[in-house]
Amino acid sequence: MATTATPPAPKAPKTNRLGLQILEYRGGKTNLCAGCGHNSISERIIDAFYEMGVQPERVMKLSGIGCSSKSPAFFMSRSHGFNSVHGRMPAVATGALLGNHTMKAIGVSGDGDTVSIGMGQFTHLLRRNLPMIYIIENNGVYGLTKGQFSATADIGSTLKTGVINDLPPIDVCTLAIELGATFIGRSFSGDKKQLLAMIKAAIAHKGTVLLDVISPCVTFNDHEGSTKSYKYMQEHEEAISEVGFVPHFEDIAVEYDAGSTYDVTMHDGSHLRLRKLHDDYNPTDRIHAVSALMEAQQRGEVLTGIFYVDTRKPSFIDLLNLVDEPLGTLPESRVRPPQSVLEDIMKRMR
Amino acid sequence: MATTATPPAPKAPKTNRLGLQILEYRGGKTNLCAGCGHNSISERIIDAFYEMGVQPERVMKLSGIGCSSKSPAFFMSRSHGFNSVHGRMPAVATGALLGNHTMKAIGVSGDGDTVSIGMGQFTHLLRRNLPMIYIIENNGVYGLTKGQFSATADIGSTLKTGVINDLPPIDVCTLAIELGATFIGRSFSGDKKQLLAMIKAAIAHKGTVLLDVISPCVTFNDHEGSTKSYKYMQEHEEAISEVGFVPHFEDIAVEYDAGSTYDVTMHDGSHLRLRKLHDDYNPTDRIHAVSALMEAQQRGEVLTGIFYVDTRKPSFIDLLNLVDEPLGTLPESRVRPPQSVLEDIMKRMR
Amino acid sequence: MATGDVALNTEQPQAAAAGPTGEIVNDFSIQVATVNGSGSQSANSVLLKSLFAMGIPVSGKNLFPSNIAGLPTWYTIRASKHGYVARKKEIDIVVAMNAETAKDDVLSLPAGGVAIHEESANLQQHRDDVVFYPVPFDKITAAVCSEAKLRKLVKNMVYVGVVAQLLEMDLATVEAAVRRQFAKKQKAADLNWSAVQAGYDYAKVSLTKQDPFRVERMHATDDKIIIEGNAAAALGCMFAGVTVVTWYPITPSSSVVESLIDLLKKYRVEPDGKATFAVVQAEDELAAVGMVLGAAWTGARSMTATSGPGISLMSEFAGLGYFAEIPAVIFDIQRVGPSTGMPTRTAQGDILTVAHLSHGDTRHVMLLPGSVKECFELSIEAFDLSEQLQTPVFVMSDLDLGMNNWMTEPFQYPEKPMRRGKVLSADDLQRLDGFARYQDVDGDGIGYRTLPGTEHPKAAFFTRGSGHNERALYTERPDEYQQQMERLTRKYETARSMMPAPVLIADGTSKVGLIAYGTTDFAVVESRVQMQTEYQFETDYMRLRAYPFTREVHDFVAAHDRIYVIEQNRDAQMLSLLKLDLPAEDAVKLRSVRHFNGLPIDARSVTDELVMQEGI
Amino acid sequence: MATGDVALNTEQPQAAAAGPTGEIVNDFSIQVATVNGSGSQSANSVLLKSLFAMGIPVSGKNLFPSNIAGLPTWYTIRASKHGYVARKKEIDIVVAMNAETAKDDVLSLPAGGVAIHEESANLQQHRDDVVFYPVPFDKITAAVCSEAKLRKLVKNMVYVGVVAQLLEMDLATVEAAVRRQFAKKQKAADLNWSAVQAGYDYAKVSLTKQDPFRVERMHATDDKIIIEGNAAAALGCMFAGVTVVTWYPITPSSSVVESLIDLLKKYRVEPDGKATFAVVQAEDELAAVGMVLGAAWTGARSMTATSGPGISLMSEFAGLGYFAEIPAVIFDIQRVGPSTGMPTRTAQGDILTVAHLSHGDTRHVMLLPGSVKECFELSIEAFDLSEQLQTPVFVMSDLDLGMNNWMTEPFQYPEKPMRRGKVLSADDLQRLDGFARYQDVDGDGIGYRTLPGTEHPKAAFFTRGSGHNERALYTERPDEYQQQMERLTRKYETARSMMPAPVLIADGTSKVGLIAYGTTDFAVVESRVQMQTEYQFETDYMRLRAYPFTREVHDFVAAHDRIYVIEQNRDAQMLSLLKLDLPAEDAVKLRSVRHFNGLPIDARSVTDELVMQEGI
Ligand SMILES: Cc1ncc(C[n+]2csc(CCOP(=O)(O)OP(=O)(O)O)c2C)c(N)n1
Ligand SMILES: Cc1ncc(C[n+]2csc(CCOP(=O)(O)OP(=O)(O)O)c2C)c(N)n1
Ligand code: SF4
Ligand code: SF4
Ligand SMILES: [Mg+2]
Ligand SMILES: [Mg+2]
Repeated sequence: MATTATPPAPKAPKTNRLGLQILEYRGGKTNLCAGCGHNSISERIIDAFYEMGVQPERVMKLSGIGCSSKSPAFFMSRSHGFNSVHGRMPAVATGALLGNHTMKAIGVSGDGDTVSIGMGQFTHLLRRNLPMIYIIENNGVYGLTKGQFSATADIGSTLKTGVINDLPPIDVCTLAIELGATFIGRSFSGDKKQLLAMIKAAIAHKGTVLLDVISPCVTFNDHEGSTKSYKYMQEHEEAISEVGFVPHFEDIAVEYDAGSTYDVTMHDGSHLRLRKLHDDYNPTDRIHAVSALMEAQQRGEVLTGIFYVDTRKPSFIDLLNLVDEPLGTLPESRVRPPQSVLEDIMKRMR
Repeated sequence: MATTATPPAPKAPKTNRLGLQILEYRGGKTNLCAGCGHNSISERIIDAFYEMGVQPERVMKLSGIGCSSKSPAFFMSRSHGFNSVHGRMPAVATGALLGNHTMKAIGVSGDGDTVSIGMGQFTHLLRRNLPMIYIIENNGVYGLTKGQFSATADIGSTLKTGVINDLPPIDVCTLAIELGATFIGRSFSGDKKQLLAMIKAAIAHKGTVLLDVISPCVTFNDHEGSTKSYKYMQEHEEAISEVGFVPHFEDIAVEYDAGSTYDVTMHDGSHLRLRKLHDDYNPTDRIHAVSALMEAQQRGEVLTGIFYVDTRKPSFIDLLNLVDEPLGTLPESRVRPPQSVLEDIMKRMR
Repeated sequence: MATGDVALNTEQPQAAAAGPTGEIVNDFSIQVATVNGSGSQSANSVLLKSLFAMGIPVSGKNLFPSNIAGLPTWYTIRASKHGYVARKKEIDIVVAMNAETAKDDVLSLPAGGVAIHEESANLQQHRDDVVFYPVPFDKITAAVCSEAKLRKLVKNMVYVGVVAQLLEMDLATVEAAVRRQFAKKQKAADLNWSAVQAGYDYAKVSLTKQDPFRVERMHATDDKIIIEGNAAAALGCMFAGVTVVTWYPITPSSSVVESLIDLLKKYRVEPDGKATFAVVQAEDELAAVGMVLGAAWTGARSMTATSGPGISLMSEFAGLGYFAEIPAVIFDIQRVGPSTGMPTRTAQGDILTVAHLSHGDTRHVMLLPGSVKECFELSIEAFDLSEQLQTPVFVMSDLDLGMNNWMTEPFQYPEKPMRRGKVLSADDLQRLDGFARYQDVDGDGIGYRTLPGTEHPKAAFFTRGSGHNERALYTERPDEYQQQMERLTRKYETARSMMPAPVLIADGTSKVGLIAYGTTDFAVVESRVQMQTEYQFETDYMRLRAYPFTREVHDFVAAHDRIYVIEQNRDAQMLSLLKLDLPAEDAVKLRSVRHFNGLPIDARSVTDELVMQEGI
Repeated sequence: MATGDVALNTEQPQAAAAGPTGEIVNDFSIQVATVNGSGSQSANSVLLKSLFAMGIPVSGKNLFPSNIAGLPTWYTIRASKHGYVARKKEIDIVVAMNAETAKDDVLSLPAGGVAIHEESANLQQHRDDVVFYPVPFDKITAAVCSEAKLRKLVKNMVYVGVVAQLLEMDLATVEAAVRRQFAKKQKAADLNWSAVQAGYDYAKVSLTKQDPFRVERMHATDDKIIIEGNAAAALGCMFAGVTVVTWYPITPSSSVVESLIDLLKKYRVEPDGKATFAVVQAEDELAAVGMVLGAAWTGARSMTATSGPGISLMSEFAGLGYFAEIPAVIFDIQRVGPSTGMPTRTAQGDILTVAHLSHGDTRHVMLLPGSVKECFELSIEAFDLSEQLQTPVFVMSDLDLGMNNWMTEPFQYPEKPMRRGKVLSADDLQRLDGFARYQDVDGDGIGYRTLPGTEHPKAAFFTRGSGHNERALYTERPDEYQQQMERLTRKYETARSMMPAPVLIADGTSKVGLIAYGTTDFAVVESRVQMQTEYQFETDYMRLRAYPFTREVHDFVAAHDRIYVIEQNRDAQMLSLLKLDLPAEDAVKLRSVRHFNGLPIDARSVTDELVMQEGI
């Protein structure tokens, strides 16, 4: 993929704060279905990293297996990518960050990849608050294997074949809040503005960012009776907050009403501005956030927005207290103790 | 194990409603450490099945791997037992119940077996509301491998070696309520009365019963600094409700105050009587139950009691609408369609 | 997607069976190149079924990408009056409907080949030694189909018409095939039929036949049916009396369970609406196989179907099944590995891994279906063997067999009743006054088991994957452990004696013997004739159907000087198992013919390799 | 627990090395039978270290149950002036501290054996051909230890005293060992030492020496150390410069990581308190190995340690590592399978599974440490090879080597610097103007990789387990896939040429060659002498150190008429790999000697088997 992106160069090339054009953030040509929600998400990821001015070489892309998991090949070809095995991206991402904790990591997975086969590793990643952006491209089905229900499918949702799902959906946001992730939100592939703001904020966060993005599968789950279709989302999306983001390198003197808006200062000095749309909204209270999500589900709403943010909790990397440089490339002098150490140890074993 | 239980027969043999003595419910001699919480739990299981008058041959015992998972060998030798592989008991139990849904299934697992390696299968078992009793003998460590922390260890809890746990514990009760189990409670191996009542009620329930039983590991996690020690539990256990149980075959005319007590009628006609000890207690409201648990955790309390009961939700077996007899032993006449069917199919393929 | 990965047939074009002069009747292959998701399946199926209905032996192969829409796809139809059904290396007629691959498709033709293509794309520039039939597909389609969004689909039927006319197919037969394809949808049937006619008429009027290929009615398929291997396996499972089915979707195994679900819903629901089966879509393969073992432990005939990655995930449980001695039927519809590999390409690459799946001294039983008929028969056999041997049985099919259409004579209803193995009832226990689960009472290494729920105080035993003695009690005693392990070896020898015998296709006087299994058979059958006719070289041939190998296999090898083991993997995996099993003096004779590029093996590749190694 | 599983030595008692008449100096084995959790480790360690300090070659084996407390445990100490360290089949002296097994322990003694036991238990009834030394352990203990709850522990030191006196050990040396054992706890040291003295005095006063066994100072251990294999491996990993360590606890591998953690905390934390390493206790083995691959992908030297069940769970990722070509070091400290098997017993049973771990055509590299020294050296080698070959490397140790104490000369500091393999820097990329990840530039099958974070616009490539071409682009092209698979075979041949050579212990003129590996070596070394001295039968011997096999292995087999492959598993697993690798005419020569009851293999078993098969 790395070398095949060749979109026409614009006349007066617009560039970001690094002087890079957006095409430097593009990926290989997608081979997902036309109209697949996953493609829109890839677009937003490209926009977000471009607008935040992140050096592509400083980013690692990770995924499991599925249509969604293929998408890292379709954005940011200048970033190293790792399309691993089904459901096991969390482990690979954890290892990659241990090997090089100085990089930004973004993982893209699917509802099957994460919530079916991947549930075990996913829950432990959340618990560790591993510093990465974890996006679930959630379409309620296994797209790549032709549309069977996944564990996020809603009760009563139907397949084209008429089969009806009778098991309750697993809400990854509630789960993430409870298990220890520190930046949790839900969006919709069709909601450009909200999704872009959320990903930009995610880039500024240090800790596990879990974004559950409803991303319709136009081929297998976009029909009447599906609860993950474009139509259903247009009818049932309910934003709990309006997400505004002011990057640290921009003038943050933007007006906002402290009464109705939470202003969260991110690690890099950027500001996340969350304007209440529900009075029972409080993104700093875990218990509150969980109740809000569970109630919305009972009401049959698909709540979107950022549900919970905690910028103080140490990440897994913080807990390990590692040297500043990437472990993977430390010189021999720093990882192989001198001969004297071995001799000393041997002596004490006599 | 099946044939080694030979305790002395009492003088005037007491028997249950089936005319069986309690020794018919005993198992092989335990080889767990003296004082291990798991042994007390085995005792309560024996008492409960004896007092409920369940035919031992009608019970299946399942487990994974661990000290806790060994315990099915130490109770009810007259029941078939399956000590499977580490963390995978849920799958084996699911299959066993599909093969014979007419039996009672009790699974015994550990915090490592369920919450570390077993998390994936565990969450999906809960989601399916598989009709079985699932007991987690929770000691916060891997006993059998000499006491490493498991994923239920509390932040700040220390090992004898001085190592301090810095990752948040996973609360299996909150998880179980959210994911779809229908009978969720927590107890303590040292609390005979409460635990016995809970297991008896569990036997009467149809659906997933998740009992998180704090069960101290006297060898590796019962010291100062441990949050799963006998001492710690005595100091921090906080019962949210008093659990009373009146089996269907006993006179239920027992008095109770409807204002302060929830009376739940179980599938078999038994009655579960839950007396409020916290005013914010409501075992019929999921959202409420989850908040109560999260708040107690914030207060540093170990909440015990039955947190949530739902007797109406169909179990996984109900959803499958199986014939009444066990699938595993259906006669050939009912599982191999007649020749005419094959010929018919072949014809339509011409 | 890089253009790097779109051309399919990258092998050297070779001369067609006959030169461009003189007719070639009922002996050619057509390759339709389209875009995945363009809905060409029905059109191709109509072509295939029409030829079949004309009594001509046919086989169809769908070569599709591992994505849902947009990538190139090829469908190959082979007509062979000789009845050959293997992939034909040479493509005689290309229907180039995919602009992206059109050039490569045309280049892949042998001299004298035929290219049917969209008029506008001028492919003539690339070859001067093939026959071109330009067709204005879009124009024709637009004319017959007013609804724009349907045109993409209908367009495919136009090439059906063109091909039908050029090959002189019987139009009535084609119409019947179309109407059958859209049986329940009258309107669709009419629309598609008109598209076929339009294509037919255009060809009749505007194209002048310049190629030698045509068809003639035969009667070689009269009482045959067409079915996919996975559908056949599903039928087998239903008639085997399966009761618990678990799965986690994975290409190319999904259709085993999907077909089975349809069958069970139709034929295994009782008058009161209740099911005599349970199907569970598990959360992953570890869970799927764990459920199978749990169900089998209670006596249920249970199964799962998967492919390579799933097999790897089942390793730990496979060892439990072997050591705790629990039945299980596991279908491995093999695809190209290692790792994710090429999920929509075929291979026989899991043989060695499955034979020893799991750590420790673990050994498994494998069945090797070599036709759709055997997908049906060996599925039934698998359940009987698994319960009789009290061990997991793996049915090793592959994508080529499982997901493609094959001709076959209709399947026979099982004569034998279900063989459930050694299970003790409450009465037995009363009579015997108890039992020892792992005692070798009969000397065949197979103990007696009881099922949970057996109403007898001595029925229960404790099942575990840890060390156990005859009485199923936990043990760490060296002697007890070793005794059990030796019994398991004995049991494995019993399995050997119960395995379905190999098929001795030819045992003449030749010093050279061929050994193959599964889908490799189709190519070998044809290659042997090529060896005869082109090189006057006689070969004997045995097709394996199971592992461990039966005595017949040893005898066959013993009876020849040189044995070629032909298979579809890189590491000569079945040859390896033979090498381990045969007496050394026979192992010396083994030679390897391997094909491992993801395409089904073809006769020519086998022949060329044999000729090379034999130095003919 | 049934009494069925308590006796350990269930083999036929055999006559001791010498009859009861005449002294036997520095050549005997002591077996201490206790109850798990009774804290006898320190006592046994004191005995072992004392003999060692007296310059006598010793080895100690802990045979413990798979539970934490209550089940029988045996600790065997062998003193051998000849320096033999294998398990000795015959036990000469039993210290029967476990009432439950006392009878069986005594019965397992050969005629002329010695039994030291609790006075009250009258074991004399069971044998009249062994020497009994009854000791009132409880009385003696009570006398020296006022604190009741400490007595269980202290009691063990009493038998140390008794044994020391009976064997005429140097008391000062014993005291030094005791004080060293309790170095940081003065009070404990004094208490335990007084217990030793009490036992010693009792024996001196009340027991009359009737057996031939005693010790004499030697100097065979002068500059040696004692260490467990897992601790040695941990040392190797630290000096290999490991930076990322992941694990999921499992016996007998846990102590590799536990020792490593101690080392890293001590030697790999920089002045500012920051760590140059990360250790993660993963949620399971799938995660552990996944983390290792992720870390190695970024250039980290990463590893995990596990045993059989964990190996099975790592299957899928192992295939990814092979096909995507990512380094990884995986320790398999083997235990008895199949399935959970006997977790605290030793075996070499994962060889065949690991060699082909994962589905599809997957092949792995294995290193086979045959001593604690090699646990150290080959651990370092493993990281170098894994990064140079860009593939997972498995270090195949076992419980016997990993968890027991072994004498060894001190370890040497690695002379060679770390060999990190083919990694391109930003400068390289500038110079080359890009690269193709999977191109075989050097003809050795190994491509060049870049690490994430390399600051160059052409540094990035896409890593995947699905079909890919030279440029790491996704492909389903038959030719590109086959090309990559053939390159991987080429790489495997390169690996063969880089593997540590086997050790040719003896290559005389004998027609019979022995091949062994790992802990089997200790028994073979001793057996060869038994063959010489008892049967005047000469054998040549080669010890394997790696798979794939190097040329030397082929040469050794070629140079002999008969080759006995001696190993600790049921299915002759290494022999199988040899059979697959050797030219057929050499494969014919292979014969098998197997030992698989969970106890470490002993020389006598090997000798008996050789004698039988050679028909001597
Ligand atoms: C171990 C394993 N099992 C099964 C598969 C087959 N498989 C590929 S993708 C997939 C599910 C993908 O669903 P999801 O993660 O929701 O991604 P989507 O295609 O819907 O975007 C499955 C089951 C596999 N590749 N590996
Ligand atoms: C696949 C696998 N990995 C690791 C082990 C080793 N192991 C046995 S029990 C256990 C943990 C047990 O902890 P828990 O479930 O809490 O039970 P406990 O002993 O504490 O009661 C582990 C890691 C194993 N048996 N199998
Ligand atoms: S199948 Fe569904 S999920 Fe996959 S690419 Fe197409 S639309 Fe997207
Ligand atoms: S080690 Fe801990 S958990 Fe295991 S038996 Fe002993 S006390 Fe119980
Ligand atoms: Mg999906
Ligand atoms: Mg535990």
